[in-house]
Amino acid sequence: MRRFSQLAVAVLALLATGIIAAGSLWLGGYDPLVAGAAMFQGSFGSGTAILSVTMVRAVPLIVTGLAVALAFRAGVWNIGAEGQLYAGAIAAAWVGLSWGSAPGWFLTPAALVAALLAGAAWAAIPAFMKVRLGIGEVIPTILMNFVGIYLAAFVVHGPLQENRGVFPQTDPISDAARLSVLVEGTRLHAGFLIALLVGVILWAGLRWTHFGFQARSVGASPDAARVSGMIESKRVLLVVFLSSGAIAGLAGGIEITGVTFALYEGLSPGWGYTAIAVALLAGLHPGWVVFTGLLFGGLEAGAGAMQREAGVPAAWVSAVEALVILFVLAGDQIRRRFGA
Amino acid sequence: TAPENSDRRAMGLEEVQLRAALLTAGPVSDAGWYAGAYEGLLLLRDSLGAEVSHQQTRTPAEFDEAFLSYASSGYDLVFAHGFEYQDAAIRAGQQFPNTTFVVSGGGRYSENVIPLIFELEEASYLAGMAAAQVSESGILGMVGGVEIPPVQGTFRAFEAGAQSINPDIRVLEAFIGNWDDVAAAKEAAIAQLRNGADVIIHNVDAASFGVFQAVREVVESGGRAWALGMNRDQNQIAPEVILGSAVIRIPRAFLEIALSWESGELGGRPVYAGANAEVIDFVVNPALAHIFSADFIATMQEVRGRIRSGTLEVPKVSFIEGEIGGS
Amino acid sequence: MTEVLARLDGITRHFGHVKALDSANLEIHSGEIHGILGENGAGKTTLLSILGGIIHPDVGFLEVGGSRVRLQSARAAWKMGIGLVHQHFTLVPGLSVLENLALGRRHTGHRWTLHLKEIRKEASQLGKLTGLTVPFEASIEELGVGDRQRIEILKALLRNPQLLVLDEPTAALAPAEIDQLFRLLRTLAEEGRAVVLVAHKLDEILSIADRVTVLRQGRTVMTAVRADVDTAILTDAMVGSSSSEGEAPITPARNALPALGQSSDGLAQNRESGNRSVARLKGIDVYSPQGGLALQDVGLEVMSGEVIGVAGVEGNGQRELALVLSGRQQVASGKLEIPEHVGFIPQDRNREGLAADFDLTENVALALHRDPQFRSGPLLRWKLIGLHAAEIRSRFKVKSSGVRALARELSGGNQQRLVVGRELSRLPELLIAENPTRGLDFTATAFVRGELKKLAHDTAAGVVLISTDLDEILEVADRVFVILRGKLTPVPSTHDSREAIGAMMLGSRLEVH
Amino acid sequence: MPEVIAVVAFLEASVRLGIPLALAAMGETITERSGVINIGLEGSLIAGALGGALGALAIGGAGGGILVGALGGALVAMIFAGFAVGLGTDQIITGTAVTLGGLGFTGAIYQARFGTTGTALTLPTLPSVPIPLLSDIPIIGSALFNQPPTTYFTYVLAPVLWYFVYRTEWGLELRAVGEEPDAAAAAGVRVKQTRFWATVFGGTLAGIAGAHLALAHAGTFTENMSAGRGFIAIAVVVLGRWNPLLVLLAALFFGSASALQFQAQTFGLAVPYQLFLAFPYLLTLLALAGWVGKSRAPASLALPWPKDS
Ligand SMILES: Nc1ncnc2c1ncn2[C@@H]1O[C@H](COP(=O)(O)OP(=O)(O)OP(=O)(O)O)[C@@H](O)[C@H]1O
Ligand SMILES: Nc1ncnc2c1ncn2[C@@H]1O[C@H](COP(=O)(O)OP(=O)(O)OP(=O)(O)O)[C@@H](O)[C@H]1O
Ligand SMILES: [Mg+2]
Ligand SMILES: [Mg+2]
Repeated sequence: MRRFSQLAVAVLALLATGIIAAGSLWLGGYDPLVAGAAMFQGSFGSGTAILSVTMVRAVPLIVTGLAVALAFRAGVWNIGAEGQLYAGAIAAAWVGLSWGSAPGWFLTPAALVAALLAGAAWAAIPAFMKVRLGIGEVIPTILMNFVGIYLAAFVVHGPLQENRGVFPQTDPISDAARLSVLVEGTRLHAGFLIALLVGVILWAGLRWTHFGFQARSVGASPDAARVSGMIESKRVLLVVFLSSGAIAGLAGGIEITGVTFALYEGLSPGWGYTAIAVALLAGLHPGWVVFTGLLFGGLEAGAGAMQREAGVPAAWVSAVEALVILFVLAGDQIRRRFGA
Repeated sequence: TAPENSDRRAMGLEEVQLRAALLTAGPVSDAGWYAGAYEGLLLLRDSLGAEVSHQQTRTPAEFDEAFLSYASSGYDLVFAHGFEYQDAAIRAGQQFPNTTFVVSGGGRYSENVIPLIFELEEASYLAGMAAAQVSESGILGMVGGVEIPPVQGTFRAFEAGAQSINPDIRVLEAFIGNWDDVAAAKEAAIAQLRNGADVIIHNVDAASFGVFQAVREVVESGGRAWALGMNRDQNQIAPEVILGSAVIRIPRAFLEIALSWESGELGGRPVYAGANAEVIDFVVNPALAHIFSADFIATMQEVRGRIRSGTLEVPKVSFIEGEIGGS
Repeated sequence: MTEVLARLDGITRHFGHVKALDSANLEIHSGEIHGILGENGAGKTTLLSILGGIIHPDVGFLEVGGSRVRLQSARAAWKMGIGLVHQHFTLVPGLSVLENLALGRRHTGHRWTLHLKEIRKEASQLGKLTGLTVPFEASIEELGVGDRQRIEILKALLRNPQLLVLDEPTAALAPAEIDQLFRLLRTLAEEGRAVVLVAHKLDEILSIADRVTVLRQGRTVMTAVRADVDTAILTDAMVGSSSSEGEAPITPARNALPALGQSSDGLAQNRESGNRSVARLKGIDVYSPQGGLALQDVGLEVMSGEVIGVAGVEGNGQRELALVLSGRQQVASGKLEIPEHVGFIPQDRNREGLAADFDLTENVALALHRDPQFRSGPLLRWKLIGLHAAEIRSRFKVKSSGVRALARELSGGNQQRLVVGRELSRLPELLIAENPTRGLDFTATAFVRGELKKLAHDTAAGVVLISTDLDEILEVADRVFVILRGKLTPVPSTHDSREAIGAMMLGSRLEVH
Repeated sequence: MPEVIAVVAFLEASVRLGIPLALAAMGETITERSGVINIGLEGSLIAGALGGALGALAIGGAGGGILVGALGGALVAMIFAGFAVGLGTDQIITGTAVTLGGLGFTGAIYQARFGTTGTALTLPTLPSVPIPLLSDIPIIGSALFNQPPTTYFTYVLAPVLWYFVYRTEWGLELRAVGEEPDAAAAAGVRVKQTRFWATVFGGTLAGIAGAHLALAHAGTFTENMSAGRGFIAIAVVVLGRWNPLLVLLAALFFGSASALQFQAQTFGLAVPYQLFLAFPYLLTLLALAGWVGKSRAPASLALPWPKDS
């Protein structure tokens, strides 16, 4: 009985979000059907939309989502993927620029490795504060995000600014440093494969390996891990924290070498934060992160199309995006209630 | 409707209409820089019957995607209203020769990628003169969003204009790191006012309201301070404290670009929109015009004339590749 | 003769595919103490939780005072005068003891202060009356299970319930406390209230209950007046005369799987020799989290093949002793020699023994993952671990839907079986067991005690049994120590009588010649 | 003399920058104490700012604006709580959506009301009310006691909330629900109601904070004018260890770190301004490292209840 009424509420919430989304568009003078169609067309409606837009947008979300999922599985509340991403982007741009004459087989991996290392280094500060000083990681990671964003702003005005010294951006990295395009004629780049690879590694690592088990144990019950498992949780937490940072840094490196080819201020619209939603919606399961990342990527792609094709202003589009997320959440609750 | 249009072209039929798109990196409700561009887009629609579209982008990663979407669906003109679009515009320009990309404040050009340079320095110079004229403390303040060439340009010209009146004038400078945090802009302005500045100019967007509010509060509490508007005619926002505005008439610039596109003259070089084209101007607030002596107004007129005729060179931050910077 | 205070009728409740209750019935009369018996997983806690408003039945109904009620929450149950003391503690860790007592309790008067003084006064009065003394200012984290249990009972009593429902309250109490609690329950009953009591010790139930209900596999198989039953009848009812549904009682039969821990370093041979020293403590000092000395100059040598019993009232340093002996805690000073792998059965299975969201396999892996036998390179050999989990499950009769069931889905006793089974099956060289039979039904208790002895005597391991249950110590241990205020004192074999040790536990000096 | 002026200016700026953070963070403190983390605080903040603007214009006074702003913040929080508490959806995802939606809807309403290209709104502002005697104290007097009424409200609220959390039955239930909702429920506490209203209360204060930003500080409304303060407020809660009094101090600390940054830029030091902008965050990081003792979040923070739903 109770369960049924809960279900009814969830269904109601689902309908309400849909109606409010359509209603507010209509009130603003925009045709909800046209808007909806544009959203679908722009995200999953065509090969180009999927390959060139949705999947490209999904890459940073998937990679940072994986970083967050890994950390959260071990009970490391890394809210700092955003800052780690910036650190990775700075490092990748730096390598791509300063070794511009190196061959591609070396340069691209070098840039990505630099991004990994920089992301780990950025995570090292809050990791150290957690493990050594016992300071909860939530605030330090958030603070490091802001510092990372401003650091990127600083380097494009200072040490890494383009040669002419005019615009706050770096010069474009050399062609050799760029990730190759996966499907000719689209914008889909090899970063998507890297994202999948990271997903598979994490999935298998968490599931099958000894270290992955220790990490999950520390996340599932720190006390049981310490007492029954005799796991050195500090070491485990440190490794997970740094790996998570490294993966988030990789996301920044991929964005530089695969999409923008130069470092700008405001590179990320908050992927590191959206990543938390991506990871949680996936139940922190690396395999599902790929799908939820694509879902959010599609949502953003569709949002752009809604502005262009249906003439809906950005503000309305954000509102609709929000309602879509709530819609998905309500749907997820319904699924669980039916499942139970 | 995109294929329709290209079909028509392919079949040699007369083109139906101009299709123009606008990309902004912030909301067009800022009553400033982006709002001006949006008004320009609407002007093309209303006066040329153009079909228009707008997208607000958030990150560099979206630039390529937006250009690709517009160009591949047959848009003729894409206005990208910010220097940050230039690299993506160059990439898109190579891929889509039939579309012309206009980058406001851009730094590089090709046949179909056109930087649109607003020579706001001219008006800023005049604003600097006005500021120095009314300042009693000999200290001026400048509040900027992000330190980019257009902002540097206006600030350097403002300083030069002020020094032309009072060589000993001091200028304070602060950046808030974004364009629309009203509270932060207000704090920056207050800090400058507290340190003796009595005229504040800004180069931010919506955040400018914070600058005006700070100045207004000084006046309300019996102090003496002034503000200057930028990018748009902001004189009416706080008519009691804004001396005048360094104005860019963006719609006019857009319209001229569209017209020269239609006549086939657009392309291959940057477009400069300066005082001569009446796109840029310094507009004294009529409500406060009495502050300036007739002599000073005449001096400003004379300087304006000398700038237009080219006999007075205003410091500039040049951002076109290959050009030698001024200042 | 007496009026019916509450009645549960035809209650069925599923958890997923598990049928925890299967048209169970229970009738509670005012003025009675009603004992409930049943094996681990029989459905006792589920039934009581329905009375307490925590769990809602799928089918069936509840009557209180003659009218049907639907208890939507614990709050509703409290309002009906039903107070439930849970098997799993329901204290809030971040709050002090006093605040826990104050929580949710509508004190007469306004809510914009905490009335802590009044509650303290009432609680200490009640404490004097019942012997349930608790440290009011302490925070819950610092307390052991005994204190927690006392607080839970006190919390319920403070609300003056008409029907007091207690789920295994005696498991964590000292014998003297149990006596006092029973006296209190009797007083309540005499006032016309009713008490429902779950316990696994038959003699406890037989000594206090007026009527007894036995649950088996979710069904009520018997309700009888005390006078009509004895141990044999109750045992039969609980276990079932024939194991009709494949639930054979635990058999001590060894399984075909190779014993764990043997393959490693040829331990098995060494163990044959017997009478070696397995662990040695000398002059050990340990600080407690609160700062004082929890262990003071403790010395102990554990020999192979013996079970050492450590008796004591909870909170006298057992916890630290166990952690030190099992290599889980740094010592402040002293010399410590222990083997590399020590089996450990911690006192709090929920917090330290198991990860609630892990399944059985993963919980078994928690103890085995360091063993090279279960590793290949960086990988864990999940198949093998899974087999072991299945083996533990069947040998220790862990009632669950399978090895992929989550620990949180197990009944309390089954969780304990899992932890005990896991640690015993490793055949450790040294095993530290803190109250290993807490929450086990009597068959399982007997089985585990037997296994502890066997571990020591057959495999020449050293076993340290730390228990608040004197009977358990006397039954299992070869040598007995008493721990009091952080000091460990051997009990001379001449004095290992129940009374003598009991006195030592409470601190009376013993004349040793 | 100029030094004194600079110090006074700095202190005033600290209070101005700290107060909106303090209001939002104190509200979030109550919310988090109940075990709910409302990442959608930014949405309540911006709704409060727009509500403040619309209210002030419609009712014709800053006071009315504050009221409407509070309602706006509460409304957004109700939507969040409806999903996260009522339905038991994940709090972080729901909060992300609510922030996005809050920024979107306020933008849409603003554009619908004031035109697509916006209007430079000039709002009636809350005047500063000097407190006799106190405001005459040298140096700190005018900074602390010549402020708009909302600031005084914040000062008073901090000890009131402290008392509420630690010394009342409601506060006890609030803490219990945030630590161990199962145990609280077993003791007869209404977990969902507690969480719901704690969240709505937090949203209300965030709404007031937003209205304060629009009416007592900026004197206008613009899209996105909350500029991430909702997130910083959440950080301030942790810095203040979920204790309303410490949270007020933490907010003022953060405010002064930001104020220092503006002062420093004005002095024209040859340091890139981006590093100045990062300064408050670095300083907070250092403060955290030097902040002896560990703080502990409510044990059930961000966990839905009941667990199996
Ligand atoms: N063969 C096995 N026997 C016992 N336990 C296993 C076995 N294989 C895996 N496990 C453990 O059980 C856990 C849960 O298994 P499960 O198959 O659900 O993995 P998962 O990580 O949830 O991935 P997926 O959902 O894709 O299956 C594993 O992560 C592992 O710790
Ligand atoms: N939340 C749950 N999810 C799944 N199964 C459950 C859950 N709670 C109880 N069960 C199952 O219901 C059955 C009855 O459990 P219950 O806790 O009532 O047993 P019990 O008689 O109290 O046992 P014990 O003596 O061990 O405490 C068990 O098989 C148990 O696994
Ligand atoms: Mg699975
Ligand atoms: Mg039970």
